[in-house]
Amino acid sequence: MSAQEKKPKERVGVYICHCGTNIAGVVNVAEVSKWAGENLVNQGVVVSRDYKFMCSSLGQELIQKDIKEQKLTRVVVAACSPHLHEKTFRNACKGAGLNPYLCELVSIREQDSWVHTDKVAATEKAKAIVAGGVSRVVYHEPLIPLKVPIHPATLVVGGGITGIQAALEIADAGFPVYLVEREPSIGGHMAQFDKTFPTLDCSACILTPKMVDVGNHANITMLTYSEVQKVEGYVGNFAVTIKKRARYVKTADCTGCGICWEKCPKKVIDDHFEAGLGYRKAVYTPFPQAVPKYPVIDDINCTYFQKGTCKACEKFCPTNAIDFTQKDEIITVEVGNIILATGWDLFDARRVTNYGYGRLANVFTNMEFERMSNSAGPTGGNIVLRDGKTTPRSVGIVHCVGSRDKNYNNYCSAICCMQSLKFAHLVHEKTGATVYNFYIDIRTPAKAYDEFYQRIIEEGTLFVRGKVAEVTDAARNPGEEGKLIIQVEDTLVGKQRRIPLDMVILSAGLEPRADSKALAKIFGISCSVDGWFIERHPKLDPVATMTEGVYIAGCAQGPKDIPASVAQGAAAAARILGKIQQKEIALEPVRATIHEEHCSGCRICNTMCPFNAILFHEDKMVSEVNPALCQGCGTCVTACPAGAITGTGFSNEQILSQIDGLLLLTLDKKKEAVA
Amino acid sequence: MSDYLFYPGCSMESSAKAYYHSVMSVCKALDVKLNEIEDWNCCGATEYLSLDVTPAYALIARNLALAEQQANGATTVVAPCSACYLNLSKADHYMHENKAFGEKINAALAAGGLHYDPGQLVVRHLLDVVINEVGLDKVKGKVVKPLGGLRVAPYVGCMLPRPDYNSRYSDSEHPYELDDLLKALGAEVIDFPLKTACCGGHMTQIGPATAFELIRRLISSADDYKADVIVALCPMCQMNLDAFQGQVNGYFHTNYKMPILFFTQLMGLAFGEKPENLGFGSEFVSAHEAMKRIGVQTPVPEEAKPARKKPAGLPMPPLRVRAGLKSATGNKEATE
Amino acid sequence: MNEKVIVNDPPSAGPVVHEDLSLLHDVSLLTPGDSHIEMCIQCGTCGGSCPSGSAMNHTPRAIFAMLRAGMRDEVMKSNTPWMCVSCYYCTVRCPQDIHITDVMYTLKNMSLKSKMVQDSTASDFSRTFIHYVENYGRSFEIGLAGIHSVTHLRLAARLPSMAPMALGMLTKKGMSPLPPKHIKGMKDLKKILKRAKELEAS
Amino acid sequence: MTDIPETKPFEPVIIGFTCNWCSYRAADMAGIARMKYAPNVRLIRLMCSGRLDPTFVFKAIAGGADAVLVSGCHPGDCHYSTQNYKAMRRFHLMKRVLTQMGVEPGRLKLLWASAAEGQIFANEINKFVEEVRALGPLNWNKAGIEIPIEAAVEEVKA
Repeated sequence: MSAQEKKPKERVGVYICHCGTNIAGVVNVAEVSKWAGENLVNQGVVVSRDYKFMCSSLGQELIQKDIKEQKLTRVVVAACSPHLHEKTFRNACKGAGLNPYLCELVSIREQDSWVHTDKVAATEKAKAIVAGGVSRVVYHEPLIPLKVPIHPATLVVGGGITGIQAALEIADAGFPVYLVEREPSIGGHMAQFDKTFPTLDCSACILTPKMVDVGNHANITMLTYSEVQKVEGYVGNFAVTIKKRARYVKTADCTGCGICWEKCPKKVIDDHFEAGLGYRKAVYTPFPQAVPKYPVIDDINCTYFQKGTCKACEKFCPTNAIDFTQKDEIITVEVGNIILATGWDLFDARRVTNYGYGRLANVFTNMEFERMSNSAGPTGGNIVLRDGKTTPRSVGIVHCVGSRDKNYNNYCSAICCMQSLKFAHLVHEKTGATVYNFYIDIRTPAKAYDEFYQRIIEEGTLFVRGKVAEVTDAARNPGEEGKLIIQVEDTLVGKQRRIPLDMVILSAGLEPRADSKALAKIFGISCSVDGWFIERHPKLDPVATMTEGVYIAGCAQGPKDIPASVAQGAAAAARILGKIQQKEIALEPVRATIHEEHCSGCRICNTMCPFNAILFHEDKMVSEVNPALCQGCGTCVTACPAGAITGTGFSNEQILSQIDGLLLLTLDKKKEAVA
Repeated sequence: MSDYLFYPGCSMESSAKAYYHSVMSVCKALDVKLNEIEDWNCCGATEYLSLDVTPAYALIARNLALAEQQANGATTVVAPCSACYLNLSKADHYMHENKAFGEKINAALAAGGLHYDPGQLVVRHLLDVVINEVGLDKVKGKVVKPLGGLRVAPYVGCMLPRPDYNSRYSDSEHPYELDDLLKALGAEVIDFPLKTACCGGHMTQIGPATAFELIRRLISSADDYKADVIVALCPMCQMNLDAFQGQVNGYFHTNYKMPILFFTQLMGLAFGEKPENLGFGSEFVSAHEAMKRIGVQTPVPEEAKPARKKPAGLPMPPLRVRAGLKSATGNKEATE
Repeated sequence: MNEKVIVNDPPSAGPVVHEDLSLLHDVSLLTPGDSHIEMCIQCGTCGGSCPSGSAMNHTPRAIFAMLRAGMRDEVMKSNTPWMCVSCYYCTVRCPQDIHITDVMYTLKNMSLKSKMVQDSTASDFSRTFIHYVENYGRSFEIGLAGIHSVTHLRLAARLPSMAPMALGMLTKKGMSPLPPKHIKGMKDLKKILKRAKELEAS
Repeated sequence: MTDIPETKPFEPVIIGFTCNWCSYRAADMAGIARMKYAPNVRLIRLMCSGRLDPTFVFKAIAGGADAVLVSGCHPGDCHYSTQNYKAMRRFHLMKRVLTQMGVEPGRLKLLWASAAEGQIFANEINKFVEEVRALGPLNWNKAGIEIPIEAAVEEVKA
């Protein structure tokens, strides 16, 4: 089995990329290329070259020329990670008439030059990696991608501004969309905001028309008060199981007249839409412009569900739309692609105990302030202290609460600077109070953002450069009594300052949804350490994921503002529309196959397969893999006691010979040592 | 209840005898067996660390080495003093985290025939043991004389909740362990905003103006909340707030009479122990009045010389001027 | 706090002359554990949190900037580390997980060794304290306060009410005016400390 | 081995099996972030740790590797639902078999690393390399090399 004993039957070309100095700065590429040309002849190497940028068109042409002139039957490129350029080099081979799967890309950048500093060791490692690739590639087989039809429908998870945008783009193009939203209404966080920066448009004024469009769109099926439970299948053909929670309201009969929530005797603190600052009833719509307009009964707070009597809503409903017997409903929809636009959670400011939120009455969060400033909110748009009536005469706005802080979240939440500037403006405008902004850095990098900052400075907001050390009510002198005191180092002065204030607003950061990891698991994608969904490429492929057919958009991918969220929603939609229009999709042919003549019919593989892709033919007493269901994990290949299963692309021969190749140098050295 | 290795610390032998007696009484009541580490030495407080690194850590580590030697199955070192607790856990932490550093300290210990394996012992403060090992249920069960009507300011200080290498406390700024304990004793606990603020530490000796201000803030805040007593859990905190209260009053022209007690003293009272056996009467600011309010007769401390008499001829300002001069003429002093 | 006590170094004219770029590295190396000192983003959380900040001639944040700028002499002369009360507020609040209190100890060590300490009140107090520990194995509060105030702080003279306090220590607290007894292993402790000092110097 | 100067520390060679969805990406992540780690590990990409055939591990050991790293998604995070649990079971089996063959169990390591855990991946490799370095070269039957009978006999005597 050892590669050396075999007579080379393949003609292999080896191409070592410099990647500028990215690889060549650490790995001696010329030496690796020379070594491969001289020492891997037994393995079939007939050409070995190094080049500045293999992925450039000149580099690709170099390979194509060799394929034609040298009659190469196999190609090994040693460059960056296959996750970046595998497709590039496969396509280059295809262009020269070589089956793309006869090309192997091995990583000497991410896994070698970028992570090592010892040049000699890195060069030796590169040789081993190349030898591994060469030994492996001779066992590659020409493969043809599997083509499967694409279901034209798309699932959009999350009915915030990102999901709304994505759903409308696809629906407007004429394809069906299922829009799933956990809350009773679509709209998301944007529906809670008062004004939007930097133009100070009323948030509801620009959002609600879009919400209405979604509600009326013939191609959009809204599934509100619903959650995705399970996703099966693969790109083009997903089967999605969705739980529709019982609303206890018959939507066919309900007119959304609102009599039920008027009559409902049970008042509940609304810690969701009103951020804890206001109340709602046990039967409610989150806000007047809710889409859909039908209310839900919150069975945890409803008197009837808790005590067995009341039913006031049912008594007064003019259309008999209340139905206490409704049960949760499980439905399954079939879609070809999925967009996750699940948004964000607000950082819990109580965790920063030195800022006193939850302990000191007049410390508010940004979300509370949004609701307070909103004319449809609990104070009718009046900015007042926790007593509900006193207008503050001095207000401090604290940036970076829970963000850019290793004690909480490392990242910058991206929106807080602009949001805090917006707050400063609103406080000024509505109360005339003195406003302080406490910041570490002011970040206003988008269009018209810095102009907004200039405007706020001009309005007279006082800026203190320093991360607030603490907010306290422990007065040190009579001037501080009865006030909140912000203690901070004014870093531009180099002195500690204590600033007595009536109100403090904490710009709490954005966090991934608390259940983002569970969600990622349902959809088969990954999360960063923080919990944000990971895109396929941070720069070049920001809305796709490593899982074909699953896209991400908006804050689920990372903190961003409304314009960026909308752009991502539209981008994900465009990507999907492009796929749907091709009507079918090519799948990677990494699949398992069972050699019937070797199969003993033991059925061990049947239970191993997580996708139920292996059928057992009772008549022939053998198993067979359904290539459309097989995902290519290879577990059955390993489990088969008869060795009757082959994993395409990852066959035993390929892996075992790669091990041989990787250890070629090591073994030589050991032999030398023994000799 | 299991045995603990006990590191009392120097103050317990001198300025904080009240703490010592009350700790012993309370631990006995709770079946917490404390085996004093034989021949322990001073932890160096914050002073040795200011001068040298290796000797400072070697000094601390000697105690850990002795404790490990005498462990006899016990794994926990209990320190009642926050500074001692922090130093012991700090040495264990850095010796464990940085292997080379641990080896260096052990090389020093070897000169005295000792060795400590970092990570072998767990260092805990007495409060932590009472809350998390004994449990509040057991504490409640021992209460025979609840402290109803006594308003207490729970004062935790710095070095217990910070840096808290092993995340033992509920929060580094507003931990609730001491509050819970005092509530279990039946006391009325105020939401003390300066719960973990600084008592001034050694600044009473170095920059009294700074220290006095820190002490004033604490006492004044507790007074604003109408606390009857401040409860401390560290001899340094207790001494700064108690022994220097007179000076602070003189310096700021205030007239605070805030008794500063150890949490174990209140525990002992609630457990029905006689005040005499809990070190009452040794405080500078008498707790007599405050305790009388809840029907407890504590010994009246023997009045020392009138401390609040205005010193003739030496008005208040000198310290400030001096402090100001200190920096401005710094160079001059150094060349003297 | 009385603002009048703050006296900053007079601003020196012209740019920083002797940039000592190894300074930051030195401080990092001499601090046990990973201090993360190079990670400072100059946010001022430390300076804002410091209970004795008003008595410092530079805030801790400014000190970190000066370390970066290689202003060795200015840092060594600063009273900042000596005003540190070891409350660890800065350490737990620091968004960059810099072990600020530990760095302050390192700066004290370094400034003593550089002999650039401007006001030796604090370091002399430490030395007096450690004198007892090195010779008896235990500290001695009464003797400490006494010696320190008489020889150095002149506390008794400046604040006459300190005298009754010391008296109170004897009467109320029942403290002994005699130095502590030696610990039994004093000989070994001395050996340990001697060896530690050699290791420190090496 | 006498021609190797004594001052040069032993540099083990380790074969690492990675999962396409998590640990291989963790390695990429470590690269993108330019985290530095020891150059002793050569990685092989599998689609899933569930594909790991024990033969691969024995082949690597027999072929001259001093140790083998098996890595996959965290339990519960498998891209193919639960296949990493199968890898985990096989890992314990392989460890036992290797021990019976006279190979120190410390030469086989299991590492869970998600795509985001480049730092963990780099740190664990460094740790593992040091552990294997401490174990020394795998000289178990002069792994993978045919030894003349005489030499083998002498070795047994020694």
